Formats: sequence, structure tokens, C-alpha cells
Amino acid sequence: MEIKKRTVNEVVILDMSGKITLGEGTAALRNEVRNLLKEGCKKIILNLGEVNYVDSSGIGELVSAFTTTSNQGGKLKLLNLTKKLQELLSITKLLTVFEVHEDEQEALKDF
Amino acid sequence: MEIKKRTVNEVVILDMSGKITLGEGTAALRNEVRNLLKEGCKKIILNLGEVNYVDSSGIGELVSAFTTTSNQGGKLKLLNLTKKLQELLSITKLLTVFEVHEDEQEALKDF
Amino acid sequence: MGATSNTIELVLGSNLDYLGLVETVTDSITGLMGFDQEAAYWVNMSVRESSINAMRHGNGLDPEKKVAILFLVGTDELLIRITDQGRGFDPQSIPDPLAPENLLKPSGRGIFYIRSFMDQVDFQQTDNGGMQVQMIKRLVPKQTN
Amino acid sequence: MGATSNTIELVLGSNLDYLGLVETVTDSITGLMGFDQEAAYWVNMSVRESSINAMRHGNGLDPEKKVAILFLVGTDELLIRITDQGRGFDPQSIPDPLAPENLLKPSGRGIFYIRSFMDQVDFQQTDNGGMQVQMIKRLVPKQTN
Ligand SMILES: Nc1ncnc2c1ncn2[C@@H]1O[C@H](COP(=O)(O)OP(=O)(O)O)[C@@H](O)[C@H]1O
Ligand SMILES: Nc1ncnc2c1ncn2[C@@H]1O[C@H](COP(=O)(O)OP(=O)(O)O)[C@@H](O)[C@H]1O
Repeated sequence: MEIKKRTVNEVVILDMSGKITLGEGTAALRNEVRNLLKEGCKKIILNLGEVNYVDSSGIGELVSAFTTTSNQGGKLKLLNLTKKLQELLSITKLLTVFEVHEDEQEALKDF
Repeated sequence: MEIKKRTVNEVVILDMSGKITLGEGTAALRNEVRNLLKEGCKKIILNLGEVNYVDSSGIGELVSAFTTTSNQGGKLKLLNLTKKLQELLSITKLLTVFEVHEDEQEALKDF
Repeated sequence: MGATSNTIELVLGSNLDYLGLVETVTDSITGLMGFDQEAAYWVNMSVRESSINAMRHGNGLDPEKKVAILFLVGTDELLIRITDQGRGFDPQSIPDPLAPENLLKPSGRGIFYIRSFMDQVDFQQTDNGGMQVQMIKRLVPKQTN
Repeated sequence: MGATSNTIELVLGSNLDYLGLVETVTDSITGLMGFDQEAAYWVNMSVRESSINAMRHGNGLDPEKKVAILFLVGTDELLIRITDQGRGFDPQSIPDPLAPENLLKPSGRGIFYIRSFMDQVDFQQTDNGGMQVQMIKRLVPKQTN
């Protein structure tokens, strides 16, 4: 997995690509979010448009990222879900837990 | 396998790429050489620089192309052997049977 | 495919480094059988999830303990049987990932996904106590609605 | 790789359409074991040649007759055993492709290539009369000169 970091109006956008799966992918996401929170960045958008494979551990990692950020008073939103990721989140009733956007400008509002 | 045909000074050069293996690759080569001989083109160069896989059937097909052309009073030369193809021909003592070139201009001489 | 079933079996030590091989083999088989891209994706994911469970929960990632992954390639369905050398578990007893108290847990969704994406899933304990998960994906998907 | 051997077995009907799968599996295994690109190429070719022989000469391309391809993945060598359901043959009796009268024949080089590129090759007839070819490629090539 590859993660590129951008900052727009105090919001950190992580442009992720590749796989979020047990091992490398999940660890990279965890470290990235942990570091952001440590630095005090609590407004996070995960851009998942280029993530082509997520397994159950990856879904779990997205949930962890969300809850950890929320617990520290921050907000983590998801941007550009692929059809398959949407299905994975939908059938485990997580689509309503996350704030999900298809448009970056929309996602940037209301943090 | 892909075969592109060029003609330089009455010599037909077949620029081959891909695999010469049992089935598709060997059949394509056989048809191409058969058609050339039927049309009266008896000066043939097989440019094998982009051929990345040859199995024993492919080697056999190269031998057949060579003998068929020779039997009809023509000449078939090989151009740009990969290291692996060179090894395959070498250990089966075929490297001396074929006229082999690394330079197209040299190959075009003396037909 | 031939008239009779082809079988492909991998017997691997419990090492997550083998997952790449498992996925490559799975993709080759589904590709050869003519599954569409989406079905192939879910089969891949189900085999991956179940192999991870067998290696991790079943065999405790002990590299000496084996996981057998058997593919039975039929003309209109793919049957996959994944067997470990662990102590098994009762599939009825695992927490429901959709229950409100589990919704935000970081794990516990693997088997749920497998059940969702495969046409048939059965759990059985082997004579040695290990788990055997059998799953079937049909080539022509059944009409569910 | 784990301390103990991993095995991967394909049991396929005699249909040349399966060669792609056979090659994909072979490449995954040699890649995982850390063979260099050249060794992996020759292993691929040897498995391909031997599988074709088993399907064609052994089983007469009868899709009902099976070819078993077993990979035994050791820490420092790969053992491959290819078994068919044909009538076998005497490996001593096949024509020498290097003999002058055979040099320009269009076939008869497969087994010669396998012997050239693998570190050890053995032929044996099974109890059912079929052929079993066993070949070994070592990870650290032996010094031959
Ligand atoms: N092969 C197995 N052997 C023993 N226990 C298993 C096996 N597979 C699954 N389990 C049990 O079922 C639980 C749920 O598995 P799963 O739905 O895949 O989620 P997760 O692996 O994230 O916990 C596991 O936590 C484990 O307790
Ligand atoms: N599995 C097999 N069963 C029966 N005969 C075989 C088998 N493999 C090889 N042979 C015999 O050995 C001969 C030489 O095989 P090979 O060197 O691969 O060249 P080719 O396949 O081009 O003839 C074959 O022509 C065939 O007669």
C-alpha cells in the first residue's frame, strides 16, 4: 500500500492506493493515523479511490482508525469508496457508522 | 505470438514477439513460412529478439521452418537470439545448423 | 474444462507469507473456469480469509502445522475445502458482527464475509479435531431476488 | 519457507488448456522459494515439457485421464513429481536427439532439455503402468565446473 499525505485547510487527506490487508497495509494505515493524532491533526479524510483490495482485517483497521480518532475528539471521514468496499461496509452495517463522501469539496466541509 | 512482416531487398524479415510454444505460437510460425514459400518468397529471416519463451515444440518448429525452406531451394536465417534460445539451440547442436546473426545488415547479405 | 473434476491441493505450513501463492492459485483457477471479475474477487477474498483463520486461529501460526487447501474444479461450480490442524471451534458460538455491541470491533467479520460471498459454506471438525471449512461458488450465480 | 516441506499438488484432466495454470503455479512456487529468474525459467520449461508429455504421450489427451503434478517445496530444493495414467515407456529407448540422423527432426528434444536443466531426473513406472517423472532443482546450484 502507498499513502500520500496532503493538507487542505487544516484537514489532512490521506490518498491511499493498493491493498489494505492483514500485515503491511493495515500496519501502514495504523501508523499513519497514530502519528497524525500524536501531532494533533484530528481532522482526517481517507481517500480510498485507488484502494483495490480490502480484506476483513482492512475493514477492522478502518473501524479502528475511526474510533481512535473519534475518541480523541477528532473526525475521520471516508472519500471515494470503490463499489466492492462499499459492499463490504454495507453488509456489515458500517456504511452508516462512517461519514462517507464522493466529492472532496463536500468532504472538506463541516469538520 | 505476434508476427510482423517486412521486406528488404527481396528478403522477408519476420519480426516475431511473444512465445513460440506448442499450439498457438508454433502454428502461427508454420502458417507464415508455408505461405511465404507458396508465394515464392524463399529468402527469409526470423528476427527472434522479442521472443521470450520457446519450448521444445518451438525449437522443432524452427527446425521444420529451416528444412522446409532449404528443401525448396530457399534460405532461412535466424536473427537476434536471446541468451536462453541460444542455449536451447546450442545444447541440441542446432546452433551450427542454422545461420545465425546478431546484425540485420549482416543477415541481409549473401542470400 | 474436462468432463471430470480437476483437483488442486496446496498443503502449506502456517506462514502468512504463503498467502500470495494461495491467491495466485485461486485466481488462476477462477480465471480458467470463467468466473467474472467480481465473483473471482470474492472467491479470492473468501479463500484468503479462511486460509488466514486456519493458519492463525487454527494452527496458531505454528509453521510445523499444515493447512490443506483443496480446490475441486467442477464444470459449473468450484468447491474449496480448507483444513487445519488446530482444535476447531463451534461456528454457532462466534459473535455476530452485526450486533450493536460488536459493530465497532476491529475484528470478527471474516466468516461473515465468507458466508455472504460464497453460495454455500459448511464447517466441520476433522477426526483430529482441526477445522474443515468447505465452501462452494457456483459459476452461474443463483437468482436470489 | 517453513522448517518442514510444503506440498502443492495439481490433479488435472489431460487438456493442454491447463498448461497456463500449471505454469502460473510453478512460477509462484519458484518465486516464493527465491530461485533466480533463469533457474525459474528452466523449472517452468521442464514442468511444462513433462506435463505435455504426460497429457499427450501418456494419456493420449484423454480428458478423463489425469495428470498429477506434485511440488515438494524444501528449504534448499524443489522436487517435482509428474504422474500420468498411460502405459509408460522405457526412457533408455528414446532416440538421442544429438545423433546426426535425429538432429533435424521436428521433435524428440523435450526429455533432453529436462535432463539438461534440472539437477536430477528419474523415470519410474507406477503400479498402474503410467509414467512417473521425478525431477529436482536445487536452490543453490551445484558447482559443475
Ligand atoms: N480455523 C479456525 N480454528 C479455530 N478457530 C477459528 C477458526 N476460524 C475461525 N475461528 C474462530 O472464529 C472467530 C471469528 O473468525 P472471523 O469471523 O474470521 O474473524 P476474526 O478472524 O477477525 O476473529 C475467530 O476469532 C476464532 O475464534
Ligand atoms: N509420459 C509419457 N508416456 C509415454 N511415453 C512418453 C512419455 N513421455 C515421453 N514419452 C516418449 O518419449 C518420447 C520423447 O519425448 P520428448 O523427449 O519429450 O520429445 P517429444 O515429446 O517431442 O517426442 C516421446 O515421443 C514418447 O514416445
